[in-house]
Amino acid sequence: AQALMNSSTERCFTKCVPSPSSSLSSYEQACLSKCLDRYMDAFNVVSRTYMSRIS
Amino acid sequence: AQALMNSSTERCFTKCVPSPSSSLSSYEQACLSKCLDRYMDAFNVVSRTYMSRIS
Amino acid sequence: AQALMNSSTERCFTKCVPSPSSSLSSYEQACLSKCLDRYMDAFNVVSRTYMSRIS
Amino acid sequence: QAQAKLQASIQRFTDLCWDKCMSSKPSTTLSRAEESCLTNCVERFLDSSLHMVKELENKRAQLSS
Amino acid sequence: QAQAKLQASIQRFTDLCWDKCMSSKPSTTLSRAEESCLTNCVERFLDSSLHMVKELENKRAQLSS
Amino acid sequence: QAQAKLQASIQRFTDLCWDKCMSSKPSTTLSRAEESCLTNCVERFLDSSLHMVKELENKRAQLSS
Repeated sequence: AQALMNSSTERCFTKCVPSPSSSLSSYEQACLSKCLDRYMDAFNVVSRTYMSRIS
Repeated sequence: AQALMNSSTERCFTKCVPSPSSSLSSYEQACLSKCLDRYMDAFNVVSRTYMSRIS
Repeated sequence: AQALMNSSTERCFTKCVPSPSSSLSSYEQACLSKCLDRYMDAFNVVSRTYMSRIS
Repeated sequence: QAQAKLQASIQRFTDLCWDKCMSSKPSTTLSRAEESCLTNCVERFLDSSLHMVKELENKRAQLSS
Repeated sequence: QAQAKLQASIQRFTDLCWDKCMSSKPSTTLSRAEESCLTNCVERFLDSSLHMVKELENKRAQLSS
Repeated sequence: QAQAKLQASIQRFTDLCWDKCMSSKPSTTLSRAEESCLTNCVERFLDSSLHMVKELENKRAQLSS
């Protein structure tokens, strides 16, 4: 789970906080929350597709 | 050889299959074959150059 | 220190030697020296900021 | 340990296909287009990988014959 | 070993923020703008990381209740 | 183990120089331009690496003198 958190945090930070300022805005926070949800969705789709191929 | 296959597959997939569809076209397959050949060429040139420097 | 050298060399080579020719020019060498200094500065700023957050 | 390797592969495919398939601003739900892009991306990556391994084996067979 | 992990994190943040903050041609000294960008980049990355861990914990709590 | 480290270095240089030197569509043979770009890329990378290590040692020598 550590690798998953590292990877999703880096990708979502890049997408949602392009110019870091002195604090996280509520807009940036909402973007991070949605981005995490989408990363988990993507992980699940990829996982399901891969498992059905190798089984 | 595992690292070499992982790395060449990622690079050739990116070059040859920019928009993955429901199957690999024969054009994409031919591109992958050529790309693998060129990756092996590049690996050999790099290897030769590096070995002659450190020997 | 190995990881630090690998990472700074890759980043500074990319910045300072975009088209490698038959030798390193003195301009490229000066660029590499400055780039290494800036990488060390960046490492120190990041280190200081991170340490003050987690302590 | 096989479990860890499996997890690492899924992680690697997720990162590769995330960059190819996901829109620049995260949407409220996963769109149909994003989902089918992710599925095709994993499937075609595995096809590409198999294709390249087969090529390599052909080459080895030719060299040793 | 904790020391090695700490070093690896600082390395990772340096690379991430280097790409975001440093001008394309290396300057003779670190500029004020580059320094404050690096500081904000690390601080906001850690904020983002905490925010996402908290979100994940909320989700787990909802699932198990 | 020295063998594994050597392989890893060659792999790393191949990836770095692949991105710099190879045309976007793979050609039928390695062109002269691609080959000389690859050679120069490895040679100059090693020069750059040596240059930076030397700089670092100079700095350490100054600090301890």
